[in-house]
Amino acid sequence: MALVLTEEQQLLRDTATQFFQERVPVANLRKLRDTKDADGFDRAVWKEMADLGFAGIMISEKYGGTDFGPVGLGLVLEQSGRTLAASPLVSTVLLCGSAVQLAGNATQRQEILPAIAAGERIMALALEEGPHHNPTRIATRATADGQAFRISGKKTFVLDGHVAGQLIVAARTGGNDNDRTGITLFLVDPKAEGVKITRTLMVDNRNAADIAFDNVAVPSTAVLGSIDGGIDVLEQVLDIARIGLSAEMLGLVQEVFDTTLAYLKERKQFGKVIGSFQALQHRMAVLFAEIELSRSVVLDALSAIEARRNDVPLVASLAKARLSDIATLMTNEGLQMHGGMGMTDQFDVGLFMKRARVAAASFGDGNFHRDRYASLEGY
Amino acid sequence: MALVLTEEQQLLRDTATQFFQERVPVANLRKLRDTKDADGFDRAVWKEMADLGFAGIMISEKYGGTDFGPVGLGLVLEQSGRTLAASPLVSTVLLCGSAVQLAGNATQRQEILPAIAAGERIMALALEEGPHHNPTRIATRATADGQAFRISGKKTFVLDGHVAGQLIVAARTGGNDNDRTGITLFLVDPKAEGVKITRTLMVDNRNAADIAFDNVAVPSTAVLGSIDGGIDVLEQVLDIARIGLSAEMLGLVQEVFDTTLAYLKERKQFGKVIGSFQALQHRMAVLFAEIELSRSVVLDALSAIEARRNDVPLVASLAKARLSDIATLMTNEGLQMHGGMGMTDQFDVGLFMKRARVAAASFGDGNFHRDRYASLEGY
Amino acid sequence: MDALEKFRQETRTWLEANCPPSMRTPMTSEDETVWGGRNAKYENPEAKLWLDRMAERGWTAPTWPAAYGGGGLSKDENQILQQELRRIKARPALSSFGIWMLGPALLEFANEEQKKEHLPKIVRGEIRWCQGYSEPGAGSDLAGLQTKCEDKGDHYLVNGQKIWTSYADKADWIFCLVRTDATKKHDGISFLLFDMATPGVEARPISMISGASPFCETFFTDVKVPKGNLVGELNKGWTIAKRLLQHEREMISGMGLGGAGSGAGLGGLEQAAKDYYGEQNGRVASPSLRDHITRQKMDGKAFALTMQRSAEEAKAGQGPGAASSIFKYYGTELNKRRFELLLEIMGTKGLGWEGEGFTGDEITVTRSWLRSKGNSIEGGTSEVQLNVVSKRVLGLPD
Amino acid sequence: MDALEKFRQETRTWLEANCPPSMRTPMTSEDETVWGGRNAKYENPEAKLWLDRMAERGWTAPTWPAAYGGGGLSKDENQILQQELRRIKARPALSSFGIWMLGPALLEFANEEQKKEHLPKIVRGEIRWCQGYSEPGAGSDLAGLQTKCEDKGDHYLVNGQKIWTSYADKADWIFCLVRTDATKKHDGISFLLFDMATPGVEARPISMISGASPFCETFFTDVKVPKGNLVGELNKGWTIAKRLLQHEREMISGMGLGGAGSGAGLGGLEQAAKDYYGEQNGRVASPSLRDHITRQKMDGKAFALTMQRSAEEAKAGQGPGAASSIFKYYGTELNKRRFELLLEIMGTKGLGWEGEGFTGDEITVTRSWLRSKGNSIEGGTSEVQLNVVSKRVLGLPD
Repeated sequence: MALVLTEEQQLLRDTATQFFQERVPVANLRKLRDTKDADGFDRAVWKEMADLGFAGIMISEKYGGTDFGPVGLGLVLEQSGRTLAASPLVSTVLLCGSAVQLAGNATQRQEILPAIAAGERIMALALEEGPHHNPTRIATRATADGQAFRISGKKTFVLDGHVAGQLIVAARTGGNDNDRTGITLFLVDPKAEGVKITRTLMVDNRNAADIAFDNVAVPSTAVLGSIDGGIDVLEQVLDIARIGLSAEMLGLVQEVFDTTLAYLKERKQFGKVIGSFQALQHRMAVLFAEIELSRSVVLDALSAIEARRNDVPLVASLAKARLSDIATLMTNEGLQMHGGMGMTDQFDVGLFMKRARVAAASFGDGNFHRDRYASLEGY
Repeated sequence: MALVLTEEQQLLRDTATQFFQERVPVANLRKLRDTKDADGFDRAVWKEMADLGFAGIMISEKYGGTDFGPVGLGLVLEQSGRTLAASPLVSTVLLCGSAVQLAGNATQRQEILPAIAAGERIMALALEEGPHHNPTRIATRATADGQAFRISGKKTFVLDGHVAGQLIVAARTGGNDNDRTGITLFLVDPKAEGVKITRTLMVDNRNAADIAFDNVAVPSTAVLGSIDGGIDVLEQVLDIARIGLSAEMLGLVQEVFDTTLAYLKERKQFGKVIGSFQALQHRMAVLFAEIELSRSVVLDALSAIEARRNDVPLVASLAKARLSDIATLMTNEGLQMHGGMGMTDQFDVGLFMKRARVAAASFGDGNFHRDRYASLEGY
Repeated sequence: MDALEKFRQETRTWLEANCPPSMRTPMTSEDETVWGGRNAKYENPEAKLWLDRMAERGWTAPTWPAAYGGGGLSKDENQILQQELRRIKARPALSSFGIWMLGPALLEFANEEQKKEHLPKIVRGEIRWCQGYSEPGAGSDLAGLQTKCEDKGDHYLVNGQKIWTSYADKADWIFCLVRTDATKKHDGISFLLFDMATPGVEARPISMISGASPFCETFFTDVKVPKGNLVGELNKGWTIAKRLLQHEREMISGMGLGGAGSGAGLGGLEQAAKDYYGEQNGRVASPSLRDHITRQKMDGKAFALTMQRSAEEAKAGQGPGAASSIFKYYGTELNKRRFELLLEIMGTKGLGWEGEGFTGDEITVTRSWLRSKGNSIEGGTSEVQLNVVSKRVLGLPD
Repeated sequence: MDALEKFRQETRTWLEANCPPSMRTPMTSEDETVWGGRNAKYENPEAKLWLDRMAERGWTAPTWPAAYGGGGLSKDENQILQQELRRIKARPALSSFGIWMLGPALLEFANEEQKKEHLPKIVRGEIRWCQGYSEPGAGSDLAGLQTKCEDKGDHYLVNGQKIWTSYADKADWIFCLVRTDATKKHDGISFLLFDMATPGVEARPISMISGASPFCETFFTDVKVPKGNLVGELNKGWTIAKRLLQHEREMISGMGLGGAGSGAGLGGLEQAAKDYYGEQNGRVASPSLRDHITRQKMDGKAFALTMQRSAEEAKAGQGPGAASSIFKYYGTELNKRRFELLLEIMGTKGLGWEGEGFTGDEITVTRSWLRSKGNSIEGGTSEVQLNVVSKRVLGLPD
């Protein structure tokens, strides 16, 4: 196990820290929001991230990636969490890039991975069909039509769905609505006939879309991985996304903690700085402890992917459950300790609270992952 | 609804307060424990309680009771909780007395109720068969044998089982182990052939027993209520016991709170009384709030029995869940705030913690009653 | 009794005749609230009619003395009036900080001239008031306020800044705490009234995490105020402030009981959970969520019973009781928890900001979730409340 | 490497030849622990044999210098010795506060004469030590201790009272914090050693909520102590105390990871839940309990990973890191929570005190549950730990 960073990783972290602090501060997100930006993220920034190697961080050098590995990606995500940087990292790199690497054939890899690494291809995974994460609750059907398939169904909460140049759609080629088998992944062109994409405006100002598929024709070459065997790919991809989001939330939590601590040392009431009040001190000390534990869990989960350990599902659920809960706790405590000013849009803490809540709900919240953890452990 | 005491009830509370403080202080429990008292409670004190009308408090005057009603009984139980007074109130008055009043025929009432009111009859309900409260999980069988029945099975956690002059046994005359129907209540002589009683020494020094029934013969006149219909009586009786125990725990919680508050005002560390530390102040203020809410819930539940409201099961579960949880919380907080001295047997707080835990586990803990509450409310 | 019954009959008859039909329907938006004031606009003329008719009888402030335009009703009569209004589902004729907050303070602390001047206009909804208390540097420590009020002989000169002044951008007058003695803390505060149209007054709406808000920052630059606008004695304004704060706190406590935006549109916690999570054998499909819902419902019920007990104790002459000291703290924390739980239940449907993909009820819950975070800050933070309980109720030392 | 491998071979051979068979079986009761001392009794003569053989090589204190009777092993060699001991499941030859606590302090702070006098006897288990720190009036505020030590020219005179002196009734000597300057606080404390057989020393066992305990109250009445028994400088004892406390805290933190009496006898939380609650489709029958168990297991795992991370950081030369400041707090709170959960799982079977109706494992859990309440008090309360984190780590002011 490796819970300490190598020198190379420390360098990467420093690069990422500097990049996000200087190039993508929280002000960037405000600007995207206030200008009602059509993309919902800054394409120039994304290009810079690709140039720094962040987009290809989990892609092998053969396909134009930097192959820094999951721990490296985690460090980048953590720093992006500190400034609420909006980018297609989750949709394109964590989810779709991983799916193509894991399940794509040589042609698909060659066509897609270099484009992702170069920051030229945005992709989105169309998976969810209800308000709660559930990778097997798939009613969207792909019906064989000669050598092709016809897809019909409705997807929701598709991250970056309205800006994606290519979709991966999880559809049912067999079985019933909650079966593990019978799910197949398809590469779908969002401009294909019958695809209707509606951007939704989320509380965290990130991109998500509802997508309806009405008898959309896709060729058999669009199948990603094996027919009916999509769940195995999905679960690996989702675990990567869960761990990646946990790393992002770790950065978010640390930032809110640091900001709150600074505020407690500065804000005066009753003639003293409020950080001198013991009740607040103890709450901060407990949060400090929880964050230290969270850091260990995220590092362990990232290194579990890297080492291809067989307990990845377990530590993914551990990380996602813990970070979802701590992100909710920390942003609530942070806002309360900022007092009335924390309620204003002028302060950043509310933005962090909103992002925390969306990240917590993405790909399984605490309830989902505690239940999954117990099932994986056999009780 | 009546959440304020009448003058008569206030008088009763004052009488009870004085009685327990003077006649049954915590020192009494210590004496029973240290002398390894064979009864586990003080018969002389029980006689005095009967003389004050406490034993017959829910029994109508016709049968020698005082008929003060459930709120009155709750006040007595609350005060008994403040001094950890050991008595057969729960076994004999709450459980068995209520069962006989609800289900007994004229002969049974005449034979039993005056004896209870006079403090001359100790009774025990043999119900539980596993480590967790579950009134329908009954494997003990009563097989018809001509006009009589033969009872076989094992009961556990029978409060006052080893001192009872008469048992009420819940046995199955029909149905399967977890069925609601098919349960019948029997009046059984503990000296009957085939009854084997083993006293267990609980952490709270109260009485409980394991009782084995080996083909015990009981006449048909021993049936209490209707054959196969015992669950309806049991549930009413259990709700009374749950609410009564909640009242006892309310007294226990209030006592630990008061004692802890006094200690915080007296104990000095770092040159100041520890009650001046804000972190402890806030914890005490939160506990104060929880106790105020608990008082309202207990009063409401008691008056629900008194007014024969149809939401008794709901408020019983509300009271038992809340008081079980708060009693655990308050005794833990109280002990921690007493520091090392709280760990010594010399201080009382440990005794309160032990009693809190047993009362919490009796007739359903927080888990049981939250589950029941949700089911009663239909979700 | 007979007199009261007669009053009920008369009231019922009058309401039947005078409450316009559209005023007996539920409001479809907060914008329909009638706040009165110089610049009031009435999309629906019946709203104006209803206000004027009620104001004429003094029933916008039913228990105030008739001498100041109030209804002069007894407590019992007012109870009947409110029952009858509810019976026909009448909308409030007037919502007003003048009625809720300022009026009672004026009745207790103002001189005769001030009462005659201000109260009737409040009753008639002619003047809309706002409240100037908090300042950027004086939140929990309200008495640390610094807005300077100097005696310039024939007038006062006010300089400073207020924050959280609800609807300051729409109000006609403000009641305001100002510092008249910088050498003292609590004993250097005075209670002042002035016209928001006075030169030097500027109000800017505050954008909140939940979106647009009625709150403003309000700036005073060399604002001249007539000396007759001081209520009560100079430097004794804190007494009035405390009374008003107590009142505000009670209003906020009620939140623990649910109400506007509390997810009512979703049919309550358990129905929402069944809808958004699904059910199995009639149970909420997520067992841990089902447990959390039960904890929330149980605590909510316990809190409601405690407010009821407190009211019954007060009625029985046992005073407000120590329990009331925890209402603000517990009610607001409970309300915040309920919204957290609602969001947990709604999943991604509880995370929309606006536009397509979400129902109006869903967006309302999300915005209310964000707004609820302020409950434990405004009107005295939870921390201040716990301090008060530990010091005043439990007698723990500094 | 070769040298170490050779050491491993020799050690293995020696252990094979010298560790008696009965010393390779698990202890059946705490009473079998070998504490040594003047009055040590050995029910099993092989225990004495094992102690003597290990002591002869200095392997009861493997890393202490051979000059003081220690094993003189390097860190790597000691690691190998411990591995080999575990391999054959050897019982500890000697349990001793002298080895765990006092010895390291003497090695760092004592003079040569004191080391020569005391260390070899500790290694051989000849003298059993106890620790006199806390006093009834000085718990969290340990530096407030009042046990008076007066300089009487040729000796010190000690008067006062200690509490929580583990095994004081069985120990031969005590290492003790005493007040040598009443005008100062931390700078008026000295570190003193003396024989418990000295006239004026009395130890009384303390009865605990969990039953009998090794803890004592210890009284000193005009106890004469030779002046050579002072360790380090006069009034500089606090430095030594802090070092020892740090060590104690680390030992207690480990509790968060489970261990003795942690319910291991019941097969862990989830197995216990299946046994005491039953299961449905392979799941713990109570869904809310299942959720609580998962929270506990997750937090336990997160804590273990954090201790591991801290160790790896230390190894990588990054110092102990801020994370270590939370170990005592988090570990003990976690341990308390686990026992609360175990009791919840066991229902009435977790509530026995002694006698029939309960298994030995059940009684052990119940007693350990009660004992665990002390974890967050002894060695610095949770409150003190949180103070330390907020002040020293977070830099929050007084």
